[in-house]
Amino acid sequence: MSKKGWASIVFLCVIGGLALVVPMLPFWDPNSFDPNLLLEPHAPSWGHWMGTDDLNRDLLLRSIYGAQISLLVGLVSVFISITVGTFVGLLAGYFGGWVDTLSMRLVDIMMAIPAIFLILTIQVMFTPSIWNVILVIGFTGWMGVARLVRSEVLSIKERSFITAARARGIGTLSLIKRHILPHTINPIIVAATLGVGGAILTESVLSFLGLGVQPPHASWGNMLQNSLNYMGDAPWMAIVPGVLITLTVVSFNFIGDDLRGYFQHDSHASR
Amino acid sequence: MPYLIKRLLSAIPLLIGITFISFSLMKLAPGDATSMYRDPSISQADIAQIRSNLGLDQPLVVQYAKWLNNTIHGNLGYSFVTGEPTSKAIGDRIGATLLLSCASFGIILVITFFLGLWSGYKKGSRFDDWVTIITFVGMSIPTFWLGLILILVFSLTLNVFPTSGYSNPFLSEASSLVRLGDIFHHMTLPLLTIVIGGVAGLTRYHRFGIISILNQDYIRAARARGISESIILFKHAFKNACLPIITILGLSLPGLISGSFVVEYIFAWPGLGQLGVQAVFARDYPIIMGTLLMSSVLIISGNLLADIAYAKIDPRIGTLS
Amino acid sequence: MILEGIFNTIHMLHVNDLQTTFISKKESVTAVDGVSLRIPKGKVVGLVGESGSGKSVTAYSIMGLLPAHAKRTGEILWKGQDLTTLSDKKLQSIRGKEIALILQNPLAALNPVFTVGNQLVETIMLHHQVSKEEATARAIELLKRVQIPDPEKRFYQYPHEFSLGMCQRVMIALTVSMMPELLIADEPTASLDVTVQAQIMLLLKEIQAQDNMSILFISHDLGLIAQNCDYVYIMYLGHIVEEGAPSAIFHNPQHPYTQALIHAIPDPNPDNKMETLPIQGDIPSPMNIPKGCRFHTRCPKALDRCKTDVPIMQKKGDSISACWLE
Amino acid sequence: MNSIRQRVLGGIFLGLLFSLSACSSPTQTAQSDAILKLNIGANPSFLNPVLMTDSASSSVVGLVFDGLFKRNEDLDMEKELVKSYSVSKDGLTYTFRLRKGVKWHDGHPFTAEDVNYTFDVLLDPKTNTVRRGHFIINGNPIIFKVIDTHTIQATLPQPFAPFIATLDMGILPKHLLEGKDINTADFNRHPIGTGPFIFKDWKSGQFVTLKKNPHYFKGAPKLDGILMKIIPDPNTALMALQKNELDAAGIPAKDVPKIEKISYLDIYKYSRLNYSYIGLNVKKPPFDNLILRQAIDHAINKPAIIKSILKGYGEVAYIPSHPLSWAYPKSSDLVKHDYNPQTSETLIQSLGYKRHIKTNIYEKEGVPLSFTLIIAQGSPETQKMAQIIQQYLITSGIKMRIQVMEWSAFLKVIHSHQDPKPFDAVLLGWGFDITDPDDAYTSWHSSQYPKGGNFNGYQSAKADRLLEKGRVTISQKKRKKIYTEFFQTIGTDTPYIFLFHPQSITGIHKRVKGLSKPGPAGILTRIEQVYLED
Repeated sequence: MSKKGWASIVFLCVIGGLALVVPMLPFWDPNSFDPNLLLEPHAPSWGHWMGTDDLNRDLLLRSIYGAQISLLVGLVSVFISITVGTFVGLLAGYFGGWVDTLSMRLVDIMMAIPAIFLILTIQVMFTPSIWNVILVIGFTGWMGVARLVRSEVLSIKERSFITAARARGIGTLSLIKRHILPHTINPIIVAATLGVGGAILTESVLSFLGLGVQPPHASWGNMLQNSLNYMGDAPWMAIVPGVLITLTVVSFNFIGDDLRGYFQHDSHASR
Repeated sequence: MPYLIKRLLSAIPLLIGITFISFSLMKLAPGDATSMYRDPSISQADIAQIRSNLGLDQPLVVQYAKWLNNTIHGNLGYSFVTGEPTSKAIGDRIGATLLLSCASFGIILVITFFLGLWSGYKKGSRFDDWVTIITFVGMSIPTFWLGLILILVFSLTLNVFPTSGYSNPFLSEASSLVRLGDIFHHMTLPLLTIVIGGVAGLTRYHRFGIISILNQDYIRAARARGISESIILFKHAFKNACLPIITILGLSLPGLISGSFVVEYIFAWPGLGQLGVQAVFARDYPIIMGTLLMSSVLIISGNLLADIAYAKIDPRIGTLS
Repeated sequence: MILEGIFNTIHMLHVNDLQTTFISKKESVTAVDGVSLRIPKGKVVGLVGESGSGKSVTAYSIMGLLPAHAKRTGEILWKGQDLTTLSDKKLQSIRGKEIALILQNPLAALNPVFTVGNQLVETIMLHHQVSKEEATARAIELLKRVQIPDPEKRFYQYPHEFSLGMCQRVMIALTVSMMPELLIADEPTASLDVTVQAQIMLLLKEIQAQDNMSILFISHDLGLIAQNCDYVYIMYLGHIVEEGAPSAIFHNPQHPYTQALIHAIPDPNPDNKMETLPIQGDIPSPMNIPKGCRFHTRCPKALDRCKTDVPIMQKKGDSISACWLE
Repeated sequence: MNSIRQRVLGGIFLGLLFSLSACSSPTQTAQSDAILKLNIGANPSFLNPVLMTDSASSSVVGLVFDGLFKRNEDLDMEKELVKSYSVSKDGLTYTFRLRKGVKWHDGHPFTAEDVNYTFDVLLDPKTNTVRRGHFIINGNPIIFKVIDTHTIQATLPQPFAPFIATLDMGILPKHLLEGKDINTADFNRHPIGTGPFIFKDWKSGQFVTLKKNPHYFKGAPKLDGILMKIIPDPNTALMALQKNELDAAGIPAKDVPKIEKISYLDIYKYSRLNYSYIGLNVKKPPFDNLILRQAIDHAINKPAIIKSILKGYGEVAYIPSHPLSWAYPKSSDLVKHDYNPQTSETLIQSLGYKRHIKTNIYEKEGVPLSFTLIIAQGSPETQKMAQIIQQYLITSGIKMRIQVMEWSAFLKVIHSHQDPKPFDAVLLGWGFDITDPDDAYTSWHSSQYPKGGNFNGYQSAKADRLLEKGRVTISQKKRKKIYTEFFQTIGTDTPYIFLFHPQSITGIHKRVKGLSKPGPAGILTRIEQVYLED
């Protein structure tokens, strides 16, 4: 792991740790404010290190709660994509024939529909909520994984240890579980790490369109959307979540990149 | 030729699949074009009459079959919102989208080419480290945020580029050169927004390609023959490095087409993406379907072009004839 | 010295105490550690060892084709000039023109996206001041010379349309086109069928004789070396452990490693029941080099001393070897 | 001319963004022609007064077409294509004498046939119009009849006081449209009218250009042309105003101090004909309870919301009408539920609710006092307002969840045909189109529930009686009395929590002269008198 990789891990641990711990503490509510005061954004100060938003709410606190949601959306939706993609890819690669043709046609179709139309249309069908955002991002992002897993399975299937395992009379299910799946895990881990960054970005686009996580709950995406009206007057409202999104996504990308390098190196050495 | 024909034929079920799935999804979403006019003063009878005029009261399969039949006969229908023929609405917009995407495409390719080549060649150098960090940051910045910041800096603060739009309508009488210059002036910021993200992603791939190619035996063999570094880089490595780039370009085409819509929205760029997204919100089915069909066709033909280019560069892929 | 005695000729190449280390952030690996080689003019010198012993790294070190993170010390004297001190540009002018390289996998060594003719013409035009037409004519001539049938048609084909053996012929044609004085052949036949192997070796010898080239022939196949070389170096884990004329090495090997290598050659004659001692274990990782004699971990006759002291090269029998055994 | 869509969306907040559509403004003079540069905020749909449903189209249509009448800056109906008219004693027959010498932009003369054709098209079921309902009273259409080339007669099935107020719709040229399918005609993109400006060009998604009509019957406009840009993003539009790319733009309240500092811009603030409110579903617990509705009304500090959201540019609303309307009651006649958390809690406690020790939320029989407020996606201001209301209610021990929905999904819920409808409360803005108090009929009459504009299920025999009486009474004085009583009924029953009437704030370049008196119709109602000063 490179220096960038370690820095990324440290950064994500800090963000993730804060996002995990702070909401459990009973001291603050990131959504509450006094409605009788004049509501407008305040610049960073001793009281509010990162300033406040247009409803006098502390941006630092909201950023931490936003991190919780952004990370949740990123991780869970990628988990869904990976699960679905791996499942489809395994089936297609292992069984081949019409299963393969059918599922790869589906992948082609899903990939040829511009993602944003797909997401928009699905998203407007349901009431916007965190879980719907996660589901939508998850179920529109599995196609790449399916292709990846399929091609890995195809190449593993040709290797002699699979033939040897078959010759020993090992059943299909345990063959997939014990012999094929473990060998696809490295590229899946890489795809997942890179996917988290992508999912966080997609969430921010959805929020930008007002279809993401809904107020009063904070996500970096909707904080950013909220800031658009104050770009000129309260730039901190845009800078804080914008920088956080960028740093988090960069971190996931750095780690993914390092992992890819690591696994590639690993596989070269073992071959 | 048979290969081409086969590829073209295989696009047909793909298109039918795409349109049917999208059509069904669209119909599952609540509301239709008439929900935009629900206002207490509008009578229910008027709404019902319009729904029946537009054929919205028929079953999904019937509506799809009708749409498909009309489309095969070259009639993409009329917009529910503007009554304009869909083909015309798309025709009005596609130029702007193609201009923006082709220009950004070209610029991305050129920058990526040099950046990726050099950072791959100088792998591990300070230059490479910086390129790596910058490309990662570029990939990770939310597009709309970047666009807004560019407007803030270049348009509002420095006042060098217009905030939005496609052209200055006062120049409609001016010479075509002036008008072209004006369009490019308007295009700079949206272009920059797309290019920053695009270059970042593609440079990574290009760099990877260059690194793995420079490790190949044929590069070592060429060096052993005393061939100069520049020929190695620009002839031997380059042509091979094109292959993964073409694949990536083919694969990222859908993203480029749909991805530019955020940019179109922020900069009020009158393109297909803007049209399509407005249509989704307005439930303007003929326009949604037209836009989807158009972008699917673009994507499929883009992939086809990528395959052809690939086969052209890589002699190992079966010849097309 | 004994070498002069055997060849009585000038050394084209004199490698002296070459050490090549790959440096990375985590660890450094010394793949070649104090190798000295001499290659006389017009002779074929063999370099033998298991894979991982550092043969190819030696070749790349001589050519100056090591990756950026590798460090090389020692002398590589080419006709009296130290290659390690030359600029990249100077080195480039020596590569190909004076020292050429043939690699193990000929298909991988040809750029897949250019025609064979293109790569030949490129090389010819680089080393000789000729027009494109002239270069094309010469290229076809060369293809003919390396016995590629139908060279006019083959000229326009891509590497993937050639068989492996044909590809190696193309590589030889490329080498011949540059008329080098030294050819480093890194396992040139390892990936070929046995019959093709023989043809290629024959071709190489023919070319070598015609052009009076020197060849550094690298192989793991001691038999092949013995048949084709004038002098042999045995390499183990970055060290030269024994050197000498093929007859000496073959009939009276001194180093236990050489003996093991020879015993590992299968004998087709079932009556010839020589005791075969398979080499025990695997070659140790270059990241974890044993102390003392590097071979002691696998040596059946190892002494206590072998575990601590590094043996030096000394004449024993008809060859020079590095071993504490008497 | 407010469009229908604007009235709904209209709500205040989206309206803010598009408010410019109704007005126009001038720009810097780089060109010798006097061209006014405005933003219409969205791509128009139909440039056809019968078919259009959006504010962008109506901004264009209003300049290209003339109606029989026109609403002026005081909201009165002024004669436009009509020279004079008379009404029969029974209030059923209207005879309109039209202006002579009016010409279409293509030079063809304007006649009563055009008027007749326009209403024929409107009443034709094949026409996809949402305005047909205005001309059908209790299922019977109004019948138009040409008397001579410049006289037309309308016969109503029953007396209908707001009739004249619907006649500001633009008139279509029969000679260009007859025999064509009006829904798809090319005319909708190349309109030809009788108005002060001639349609020139429409670049989809970019701009619409108009040039002056030198033969306009009220005299040629002083401007040479109007450029209507399409900039959907209000922030971008504001930047364009500051860069002189626009002559006028709507200004979000928070940006007023910033714009006020710009020396070459003037700021106009004027009332808009709408109000913001929380609509409570009175058919369903908890809001089937009047006391609880009143308690909520007392819990919300409306002046503070006006200060936060509108930066003070608005006034508190009490009833579904506007202070500028002739029908608006005297202040002393209004039922007001002022901000008083104490009263609110007393009312809630009187219903048997107790605060939960831990959550501090009122509950009765273990059921906490909570509900969901649905809001439409797309307006940051609406979301902000919902969050402020949430804070007020939580202090009063009421838990309110916010549910943002995409527009169509939102409308599907509030226009669902089930009874009761599947929502607790909505946050909306309502606009008025016809400036007649009768527009309350569709929102409040019990016949309009569940199918119709009465989406929250308010049904009161008293209100029904007053509404029915109001629309057949012709005398304005008598009507005012009827509607005052009606508004008091609404105020007491509290089916809505009325919040405020917002103001439009428009920034306009100082060189734009000839502005009309600022009012709900904007500041460019006398567009033919607007000119640019060098």
